Amino acid sequence: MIPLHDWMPGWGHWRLGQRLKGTVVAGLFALFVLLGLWHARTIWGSLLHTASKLSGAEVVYTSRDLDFLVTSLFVVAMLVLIVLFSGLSCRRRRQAEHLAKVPEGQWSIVWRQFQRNPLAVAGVVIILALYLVAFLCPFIAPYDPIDQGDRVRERLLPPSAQHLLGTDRFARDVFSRVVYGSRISLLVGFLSVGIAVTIGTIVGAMAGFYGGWIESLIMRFVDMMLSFPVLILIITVIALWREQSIWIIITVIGLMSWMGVARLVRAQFLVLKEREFCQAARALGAGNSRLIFRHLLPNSLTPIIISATLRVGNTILLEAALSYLGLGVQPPTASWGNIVYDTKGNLFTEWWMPLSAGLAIVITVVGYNLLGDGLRDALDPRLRE
Amino acid sequence: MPRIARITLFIFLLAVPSCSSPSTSTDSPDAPGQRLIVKEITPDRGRSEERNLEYEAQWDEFDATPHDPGDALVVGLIADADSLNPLTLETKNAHDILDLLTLSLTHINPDYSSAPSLAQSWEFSEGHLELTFHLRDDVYWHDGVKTTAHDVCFTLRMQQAPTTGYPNIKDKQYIKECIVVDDFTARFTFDQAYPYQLFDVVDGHIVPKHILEAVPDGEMVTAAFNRNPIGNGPYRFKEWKAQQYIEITANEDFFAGRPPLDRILFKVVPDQENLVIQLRSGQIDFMERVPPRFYEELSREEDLVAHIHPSRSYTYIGWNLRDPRFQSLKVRQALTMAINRQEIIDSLLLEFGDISKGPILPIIWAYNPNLTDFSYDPEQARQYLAEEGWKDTDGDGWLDKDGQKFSFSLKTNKGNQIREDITVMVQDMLKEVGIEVRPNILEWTILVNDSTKKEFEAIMLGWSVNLKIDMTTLWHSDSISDKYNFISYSNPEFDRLNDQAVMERDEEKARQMWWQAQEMIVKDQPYTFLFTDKQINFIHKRFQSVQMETEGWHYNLPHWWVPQDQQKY
Amino acid sequence: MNDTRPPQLQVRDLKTHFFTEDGVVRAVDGISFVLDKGRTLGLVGESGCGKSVSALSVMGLVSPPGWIVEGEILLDGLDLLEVPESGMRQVRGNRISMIFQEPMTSLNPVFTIGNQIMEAIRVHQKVSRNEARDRAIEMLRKVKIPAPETRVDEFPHQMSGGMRQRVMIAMALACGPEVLIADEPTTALDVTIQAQIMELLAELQSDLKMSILLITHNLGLVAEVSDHIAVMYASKVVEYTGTRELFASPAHPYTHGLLTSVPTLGMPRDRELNVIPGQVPNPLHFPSGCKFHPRCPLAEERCQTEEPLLEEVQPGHWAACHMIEGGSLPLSGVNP
Amino acid sequence: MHSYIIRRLLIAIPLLLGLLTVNFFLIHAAPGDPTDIFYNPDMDPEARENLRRIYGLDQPLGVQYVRYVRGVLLEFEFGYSIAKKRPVRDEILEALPNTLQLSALALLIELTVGIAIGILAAVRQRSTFDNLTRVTALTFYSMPSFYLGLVLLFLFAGGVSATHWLPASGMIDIVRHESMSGLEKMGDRLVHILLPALTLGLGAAAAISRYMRGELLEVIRQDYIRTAKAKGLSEKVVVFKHGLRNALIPIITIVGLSLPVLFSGTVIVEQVFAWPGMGRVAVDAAFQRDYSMFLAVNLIFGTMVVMGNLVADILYAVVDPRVRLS
Repeated sequence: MIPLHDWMPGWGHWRLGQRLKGTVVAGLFALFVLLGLWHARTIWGSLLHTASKLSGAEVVYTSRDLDFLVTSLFVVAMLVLIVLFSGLSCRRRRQAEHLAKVPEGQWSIVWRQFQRNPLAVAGVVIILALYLVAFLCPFIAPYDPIDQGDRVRERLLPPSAQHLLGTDRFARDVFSRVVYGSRISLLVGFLSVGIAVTIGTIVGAMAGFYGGWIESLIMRFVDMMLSFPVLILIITVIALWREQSIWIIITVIGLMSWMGVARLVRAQFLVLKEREFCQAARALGAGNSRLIFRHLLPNSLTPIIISATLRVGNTILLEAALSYLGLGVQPPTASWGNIVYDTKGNLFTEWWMPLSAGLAIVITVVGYNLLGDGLRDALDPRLRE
Repeated sequence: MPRIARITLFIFLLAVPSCSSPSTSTDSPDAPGQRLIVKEITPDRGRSEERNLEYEAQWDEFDATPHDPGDALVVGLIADADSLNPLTLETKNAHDILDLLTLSLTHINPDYSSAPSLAQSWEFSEGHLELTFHLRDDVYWHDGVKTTAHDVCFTLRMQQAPTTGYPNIKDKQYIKECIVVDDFTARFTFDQAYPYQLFDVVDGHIVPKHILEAVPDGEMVTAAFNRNPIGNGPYRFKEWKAQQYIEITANEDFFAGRPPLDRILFKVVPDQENLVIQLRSGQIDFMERVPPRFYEELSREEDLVAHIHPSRSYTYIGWNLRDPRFQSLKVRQALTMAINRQEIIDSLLLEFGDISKGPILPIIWAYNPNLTDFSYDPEQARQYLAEEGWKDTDGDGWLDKDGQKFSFSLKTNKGNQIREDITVMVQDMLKEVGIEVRPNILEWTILVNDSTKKEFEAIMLGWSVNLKIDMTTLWHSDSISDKYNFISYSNPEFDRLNDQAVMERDEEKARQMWWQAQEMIVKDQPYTFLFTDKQINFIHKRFQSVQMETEGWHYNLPHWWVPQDQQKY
Repeated sequence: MNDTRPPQLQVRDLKTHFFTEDGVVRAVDGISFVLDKGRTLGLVGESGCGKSVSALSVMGLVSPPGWIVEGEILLDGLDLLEVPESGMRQVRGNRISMIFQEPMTSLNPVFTIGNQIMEAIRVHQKVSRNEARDRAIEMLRKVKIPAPETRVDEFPHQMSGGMRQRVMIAMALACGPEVLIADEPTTALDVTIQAQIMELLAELQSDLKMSILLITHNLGLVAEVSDHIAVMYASKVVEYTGTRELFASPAHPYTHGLLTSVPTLGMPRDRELNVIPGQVPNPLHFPSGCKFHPRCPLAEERCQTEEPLLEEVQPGHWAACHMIEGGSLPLSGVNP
Repeated sequence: MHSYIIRRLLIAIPLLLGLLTVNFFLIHAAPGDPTDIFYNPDMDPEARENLRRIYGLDQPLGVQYVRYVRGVLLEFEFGYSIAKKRPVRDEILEALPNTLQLSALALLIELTVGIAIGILAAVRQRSTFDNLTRVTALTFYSMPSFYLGLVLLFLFAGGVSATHWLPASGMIDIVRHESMSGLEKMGDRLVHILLPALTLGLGAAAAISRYMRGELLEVIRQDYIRTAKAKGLSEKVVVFKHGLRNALIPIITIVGLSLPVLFSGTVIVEQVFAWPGMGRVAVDAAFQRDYSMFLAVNLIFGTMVVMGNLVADILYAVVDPRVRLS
């Protein structure tokens, strides 16, 4: 039975003396409540709209409507989740107190290390904020990013209350575009790194585990791929193949940047293979797959995570670079890269457009790097002082 | 200008087409300290074979009067030239530079009539099957060798040889042969008389026989001459640093006298913004085809003078007539009516352009002023589409017909900001009537590939209208198998008319036929004709007697000069 | 060994604390000892009891967050804690030098050993490269490295552990210091080498007339070479006296425990080794009173409250324990 | 030592062959035909065939491949550039030195600035300077090079005001360079290369400084540093003689590995500042589907990277005796 005050986000934690946690939870909750109130009518509207659509009424239901629905549901869901979380975590906490003191696990140590580093925390905050923005785009952006206003009278307006960052030459609200741009940039960063890490891990694992000619073959190939300047390789592939959907770009970037991870994983495996616990597992007759998945991979996770985080930043930069060459995400979709590309012509007059998008990129990448560094310092005992 | 040069120009170099603002006032070209010069349309006399002595007088007069020599002109180019060999070059930049290096038989006046250049005079024989040129005897190649009729005939031979890969080989197809009468007389013969015989002959630059005859058959494309040419024009080639600059210097012993400017440097800067920066800060003196969005910015610069003139090109969206959806006339008309062309011009060309109604531009003699126009009318468009069975039955905001959503990809080439912008605007406009447009911006080679294979639904390109009026390549059903009629437009009636018109030598009769032809095409709307733009050029104010023409910004460059006290370099 | 010599190095009530994020670590908490000229003092104790920190404090090499909070370190009467950093540099490697536990990692891998020894010489003495080089070779010969002329140009990784430790010694003695601090000099080496190194040290001591502060956890070792022994437990010296005296009649229960936990020859087979129960206390929160009381077989309430002081229980024999009457422990008789 | 170098060289060869093969087939797998760039309706099919013959496109792929490899390896012959209408070799030989200049200076900036800041940050660990530099470094490190380029262009090359302190493009004052004295010429070169080199170098410098700081902090914790202190060496000597030398060892490898990044950077920077180098050749080649040119560019870049790493390995062996003799 969980007492009522535990269900109150933050309050429970406060009473248990988890001040920071409590404040954060409460803050988040407040944020979503405010959002909910601010957009109450939108949420309600989109729910009604959907309902009527489902009931087969003759109404126009566009993908944007869907976007709104999803976001509305997201907000509601978050409210519920936060309440549940605070309740349950409080209970776990209480139970833990009754039980005998258990030695804290590796991750909680890491977390303490991590908290000690303000920069790292800043990184986390930035990244979380960004993902929040990305999820809440329709509620944060005042306009549809591809919706063009009066192209003659409303083009290239200076910043104002209506248009925080003014409008571009299609009379589109630049602020909205920057907000929606976060989706693309984060998507690109996340997915292509995902691809890279997956491939890299598999290849690296094979090389490191089997060794012998397989290894030398793979590693030579990796060396070779590494000696191509990635950007040049990518522009070729993209320039040579006709389609340029965001998915292609993500895939290509992913396919071109797995080598680093492969090296890393191989190195890890080589070390770990010789460790006692592996020898032991072998001695106990563990099969290869078991050895790899139960012993080697989990133990190589740390460096993989770190490099992945640091990689996301570079990937976002890569996408930006491609956009600068006009090979990035195609118009009218907004990505930070192509906003800069699109508005660099306004550099002399409406400088704030390229500036804002550029800053968005910088901040994001900084965020990821801070996070990565923080993780490394926390996870890598060598660097602890 | 060779057609291909125009077209490649349009696709490669026209990062942004430019245009002239009617709103800005125009005073007389000679007013001192005047910052804006707008060229109005000069009537096109390209078809006629008479000489225009007015222009010739101007030239002679200039050559007679002395001007301060010295100083240099730095021209900013967005892309490097490809070759300075008249037989192989394909980019407009290369062509412009070559005009200064090498002479043609004649040079083109602003009204497209021919004026003496390498040839002092020319005349047709009875029956109009022979055309004889009398060459100057004081023209030297820059290596000192005299230019003679042998060079002239050699040039034609090379142009006609398929293995040379001369881009405008078709312009030479009706010319039978070239006979060297004597060192300074060349005679061209024809199988039949037709309009533009003169044009076909004089088109292209003369090449030095004594150098190029050494090049083995088929190796012309890669001949060393491509990158260090020897000409016979007012300027001589000095240096070409790839991706950096091309330098040409005044030809001291040019027959018409040494041109005033010592040196002309073509500086390659592949970035639009960078070019503008350099123009503002005086790192370059001249920039052609300035994107309209920079016009206001630059017109504020005290040191710059804007030259604006109409272009010979128009931009359009072509509908693939093999696609059942676009086979319906009503749909095509609806599409045109759903696109607000005036708004495109107002917001992208900033009024530096006009709606183009048909395939022939106002500056051309055959232009039909009273064509029916499908002006912006989304209501009408929706109705037409509905009549053709396109309705939004599933209420997703998009039109559909037997379960098929009306959605097509609009392909255009990369590197042309305005066109990329148009796709974005058209997408938004057609959304209004419930049609989804998927912009697809492709590399030039890939786009060309698709169009040739007719793998597209809608395509946006621009044509630069040739001096010769001949609609065969674009509209004739025979050309469907060929490359340029990729929309597969076929109209037997039109074909017949076109074939007659091409061969009709009587200007009045021809005009009537072309008027009809235009009406047919406009009625069919195989294209949605978007606009014809005007070209903005900015040049530093120290340069005098600058006159820029549709035919080329460098029309009278050999005359440009800078007063001693203002000379910079 | 009752003849007394003037003190070479005196440490009085030295306190070195580390101010970490988790709290103050009192690594050295008021220790005192005297090292006489030409003699050897053994500083014994379990690892983590503050031996090394004491040594580093003497060298003035305690680095933040560690600080020497109080005490005196007198070198021939000169209080090193008063000497400014620049002055300390004159002392280090010149009047006091130190050799470390890890010969493997204590030499810079990217310089030849000759280079590193010469460096030590030339910091303190104005000599040409060549003289320095000759001195280096000479030192190498002193520490019995074969073919020193060639060895001098080799890199550390080309040498065995024992050799490297000899190089370390050569480096430390290059300027003929008055005091040599040897911090676990042989722990990392295998037994035969250990003996050689200790012999070497003894020899060099006699002909260089230097005093040695030998820091180790190995009672056997000190028994052989040192004249006096200070036993450290939990950041404090708990017993201090002459070597023979200590082994004969250990005053402090901890010392007693240590001795009896070491097997000795001729010890009856049936007698089992006694093991000190419990483990070394965490320096972050030491037990109250006598820090040894949780592990002490004789502990009373008094031991839990008040901390015993180091008192002279016999002439020349100091110990810190409440339970000592008449200089010996109630549990004497089980002397080894 | 020699055997070591030779061994590394031998490894490099199959690597380069691999490069060659991979991008040869990569390009030919792409849709479209390089002669499309000549696309025009008037063009005689015979002429087109002639072109295809000149560029060997009429041959089956295998034959093309063998020919190509032989050409490259035996007489450094990359065939003709379709778009540039000249032998690829000429184009490369013209562009390569420029890129090398640019990268070299960028590398110089990267190392000097990066290492200097790294050291300062490390010795003043946790000082305001340290935190400040760390954040700045991170910002530069996280900035798209074209963005930095545009900003610099805007600030110094005539964007803000009509007056410009530094030239916006190119590598020499094309009008005046002839009338310049040798010294002036050098100065001219310098002002032209400054902005692009900075754009290229600063980002990398940021990265290096981050590594340098880490490595130095790592080294300072080592036993031999304690030994050095025990000798009575001054803090300076300890850090700069004993610390630096060791900390630099891993930096060498890092720089070697960062070469591809550097070259990728040239693509963008050369575009922004119109620097006539390989980067621009690469972009053009890719866009114009200039097969032979593209192959050459990729191969050259690949080779430079491989060679760069080779040099790095050798340097590594030079500064670290442990490697040298194993």
